[in-house]
Amino acid sequence: MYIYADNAGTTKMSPVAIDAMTKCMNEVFGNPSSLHSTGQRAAEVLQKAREDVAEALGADFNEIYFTSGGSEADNQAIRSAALFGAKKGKKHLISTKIEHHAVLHTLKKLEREGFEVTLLDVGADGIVDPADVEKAIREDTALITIMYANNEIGTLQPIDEIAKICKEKKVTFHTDAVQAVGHVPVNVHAQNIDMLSLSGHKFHGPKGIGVLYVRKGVPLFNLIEGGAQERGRRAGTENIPAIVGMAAALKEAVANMDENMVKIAAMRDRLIEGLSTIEHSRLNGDAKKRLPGNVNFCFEGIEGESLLLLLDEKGIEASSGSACTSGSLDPSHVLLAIGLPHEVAHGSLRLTLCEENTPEQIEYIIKEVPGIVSYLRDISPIWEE
Amino acid sequence: MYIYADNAGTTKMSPVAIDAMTKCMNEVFGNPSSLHSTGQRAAEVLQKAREDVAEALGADFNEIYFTSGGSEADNQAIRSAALFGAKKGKKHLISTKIEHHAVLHTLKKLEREGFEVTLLDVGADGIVDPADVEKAIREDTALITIMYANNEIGTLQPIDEIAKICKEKKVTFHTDAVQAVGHVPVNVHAQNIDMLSLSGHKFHGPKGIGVLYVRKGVPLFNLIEGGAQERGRRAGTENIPAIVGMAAALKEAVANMDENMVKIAAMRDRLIEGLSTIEHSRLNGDAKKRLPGNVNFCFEGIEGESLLLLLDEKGIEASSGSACTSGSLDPSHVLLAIGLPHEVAHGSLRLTLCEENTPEQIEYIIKEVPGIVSYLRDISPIWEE
Amino acid sequence: MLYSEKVMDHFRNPRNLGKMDDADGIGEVGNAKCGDIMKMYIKVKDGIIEDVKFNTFGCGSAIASSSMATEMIKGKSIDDALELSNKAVVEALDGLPTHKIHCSVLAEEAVKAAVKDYYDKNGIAYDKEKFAPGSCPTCGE
Amino acid sequence: MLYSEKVMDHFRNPRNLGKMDDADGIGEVGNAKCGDIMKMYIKVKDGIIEDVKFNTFGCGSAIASSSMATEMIKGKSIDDALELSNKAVVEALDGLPTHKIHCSVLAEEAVKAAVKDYYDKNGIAYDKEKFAPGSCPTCGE
Ligand SMILES: Cc1ncc(COP(=O)(O)O)c(C=O)c1O
Ligand SMILES: Cc1ncc(COP(=O)(O)O)c(C=O)c1O
Ligand code: FES
Ligand code: FES
Repeated sequence: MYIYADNAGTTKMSPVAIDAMTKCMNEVFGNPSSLHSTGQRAAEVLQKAREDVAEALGADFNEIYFTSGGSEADNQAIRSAALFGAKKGKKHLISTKIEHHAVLHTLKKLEREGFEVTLLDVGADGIVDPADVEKAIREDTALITIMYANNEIGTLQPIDEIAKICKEKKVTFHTDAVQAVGHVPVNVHAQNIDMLSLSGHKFHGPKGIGVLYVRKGVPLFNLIEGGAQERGRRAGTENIPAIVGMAAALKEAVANMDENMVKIAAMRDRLIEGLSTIEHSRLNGDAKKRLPGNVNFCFEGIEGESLLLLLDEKGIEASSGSACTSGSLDPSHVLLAIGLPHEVAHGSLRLTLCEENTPEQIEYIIKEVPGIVSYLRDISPIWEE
Repeated sequence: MYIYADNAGTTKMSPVAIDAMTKCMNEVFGNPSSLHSTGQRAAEVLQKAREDVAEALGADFNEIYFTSGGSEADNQAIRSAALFGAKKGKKHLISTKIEHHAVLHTLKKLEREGFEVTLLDVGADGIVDPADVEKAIREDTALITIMYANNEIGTLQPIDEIAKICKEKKVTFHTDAVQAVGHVPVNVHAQNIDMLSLSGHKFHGPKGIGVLYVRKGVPLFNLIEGGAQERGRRAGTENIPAIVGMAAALKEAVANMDENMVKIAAMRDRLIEGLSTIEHSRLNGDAKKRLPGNVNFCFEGIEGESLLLLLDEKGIEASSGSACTSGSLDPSHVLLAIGLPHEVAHGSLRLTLCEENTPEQIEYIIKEVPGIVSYLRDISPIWEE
Repeated sequence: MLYSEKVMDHFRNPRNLGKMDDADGIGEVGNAKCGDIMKMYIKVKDGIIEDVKFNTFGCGSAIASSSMATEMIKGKSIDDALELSNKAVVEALDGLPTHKIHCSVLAEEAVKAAVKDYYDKNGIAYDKEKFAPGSCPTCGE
Repeated sequence: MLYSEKVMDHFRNPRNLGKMDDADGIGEVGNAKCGDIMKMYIKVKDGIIEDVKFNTFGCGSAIASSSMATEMIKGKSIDDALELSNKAVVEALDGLPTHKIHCSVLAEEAVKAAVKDYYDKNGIAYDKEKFAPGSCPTCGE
């Protein structure tokens, strides 16, 4: 059996998205800044995609900035808010310990440039307490950036409450919603979100394309300078095929969201139930306030990579920690933040499901994992029953 | 007749590139940072593309950094060199007046941040004099960035001589080769180029993808922070389909370059000849030291946009100035830099050819342009024979 | 499309295009450096603009704006013509892109300049206020 | 693939896996915080390593490195075993990714630790230099 269960790492593009993109590559190759018909046709297609994306997010089309992905959107949002804050003497930034590296490393760099950064703790459930956010706000707080859903343990953060606090305290609020958009309902206006990042390839859209939503009136600084694309805020010839592919995938994801959420969450819960029978295992992150497709376990006494490789031999594709840090030797900062000791954090397994997965696959996973865990414990010098 | 003659704006993707990309979207969707088979398959494909691109440029594969396009590559190269220069007290940057806005606006921003920028003049032929470059170099010069070929008037800059001067004087040399790569021979090692930017969509590859080549030993600073992709220098899930599509297009362009250059240059020269018969017209940029596909004319007494719109009615798609500034009212900074008065600079026409254009199309253009020019002069209050 | 159908129609088939040898008033506005010049000719009889012609050096929307402006003042009284606002021209054209609004401003100014020239030539007194040069929202000139 | 065929083979089918009850020397290196621990057991007769076993907690290359190291010292003299370098292990495995080199260092150290334990238990004098803890090129520990 072949099971792809690493949908938080990236997703397979949906046929609808591939078709939209291929059609565009063949037929709409113009540069939307060009005056001629081919260029103007591209401009029309771009505008339509912008409107579709805006609608999916509950935004206006002129609040949508296309970027090369979630990382760029995060970088631009945070740098921008920091810079405009600094102009008014506000050099304090608030975030959490469980953010994606696109956020954490940007904050780290700003810290070296003279900003002060408060990284909030999260509870053992992997969720930040809005009261902690409120307490952390100072006169000179320029930005609060807190992710919508965590990429490793899938926990959903109390975005509505945090955004409301930010609105009251008049602090700009950004959320990295890369893992949330297309999977759980998001409405930027209704939820008082000032800035939001998303990435196309997390909901069966193309890679290399993302969105930064910026509420009207919130100033935006350029990360990439050059031509006047994206209303002068993001230079570079517009990647129309990818934008169109992303818009198609997002539309599809939002249309099927209710149905998918129920279906995927049911598989998730069965998987959690099944893996919980393994001794000395624990589910990471709150069992309910998590993404419909996220399952994250730690198995004591084993190390994640060898578990992944053995699962791969069985046709089960999963991850341990987030994909982009798999080159690193450090255990996940997210698992450490929820209080796991280093040695346990090394033994994590993330299975992230989508609507393409089936209950049969879930049963297969539940059947295969225990044997592999027990083999690895057997050969481990630190494991004693 | 339908003629696309705006290949410097963007190109139509080649079937080879579309196929490579579509195949990849369908079959290689993994995240190359993932350990499982799907991820590792993506990592292999990525490595292969990296090697192909490196070979096309005469570079090593680990000198290739994939970016979201030419603008990002320019931004990163220049910011990076400026930043590392500043660490050693070097805060002087040299460039020319005819660079792309991705370069000029980045320099402008650095100027506001305390750097000193020297923008060299070019001759009436649109070419910078290497002697001027040499004279401009100071003890504290951190970077020289000079484009390989100009996007508006197509002039080829004396890159070999400039790079040699930079090497002797130990100043980092970057070239924006977005318009050159795939069209004229480029070999970064042989030509002593320290950093080079290119963009996929200028040689029949996909949009939203580009390359920053950085010679081994030249330090590189991150523009986009986050995951450890691109050896830690450019965060964001790798856009494998676009990378593969670009590599395929580049390989094809390089393989056919000799043949295409001859064919395209012949059409260019015939077009120049034909348009030169129009009175009060002038070719912009050196007639020989220019890209094989670039034709750029000024017609006195008329304004470029109305000319473009009327050409479009005849099926001829061209541009005036560069595509990304077509939203602006200012005449081209490049045409002003080669000494044209404002009113003449407004009347420019850029026709940029590729191997898909035909001699018949060239004759059609030569037949149609004079009538349109003369109509516009007729209705112009400033035109007197 | 960048431009509405109306703009393209007036661009392709400009109304009242040409010079006028026996004009009662001629107005020229804009400058070549900016890339737009409009020249408007009017023929006036009994306070009514009987005929109007224009020449324009400029972009598509400049040509369309001048064409539309001539249509809007032809056969109207001079007072009506002086009421013509750039906004009315934009509306009549079914809109213009933001960075092209200045073209409609030029058209309004060209009409005023032609009327002013007619007043001057005929020694007719007028309220200078009405001819205050409207400033271009794009370049501020 | 991240790993060579050799690495995958030793990972999938580790040689000399297991504990040894009557070991003459036991070495344990690494620490769980780092995510890698190797425990190596040796049986020595007449200066020859007659048998060797290992247990490893760690990544794929850690398991493969320990397996390969046991193969490389089994049946060899203790002096030969002490010559085993992490570089030799890497080469025997047809290479390791750069950030996984530390696993081969651990394997080298595990062998040395087991020999040292054998020497200590048997009151055999040895050159301390030879057992200087090699530092992990990755974490410096
Ligand atoms: C010379 C030059 N540099 C940079 C760019 C920017 O490339 P991109 O639009 O792919 O970011 C372009 C084209 O738009 C160009 O012609
Ligand atoms: C929470 C989160 N933020 C940001 C990113 C970065 O997105 P991208 O890889 O598209 O740049 C990711 C995924 O990699 C993510 O999961
Ligand atoms: S009148 Fe031409 S830009 Fe203002
Ligand atoms: S021993 Fe584990 S990282 Fe160095």
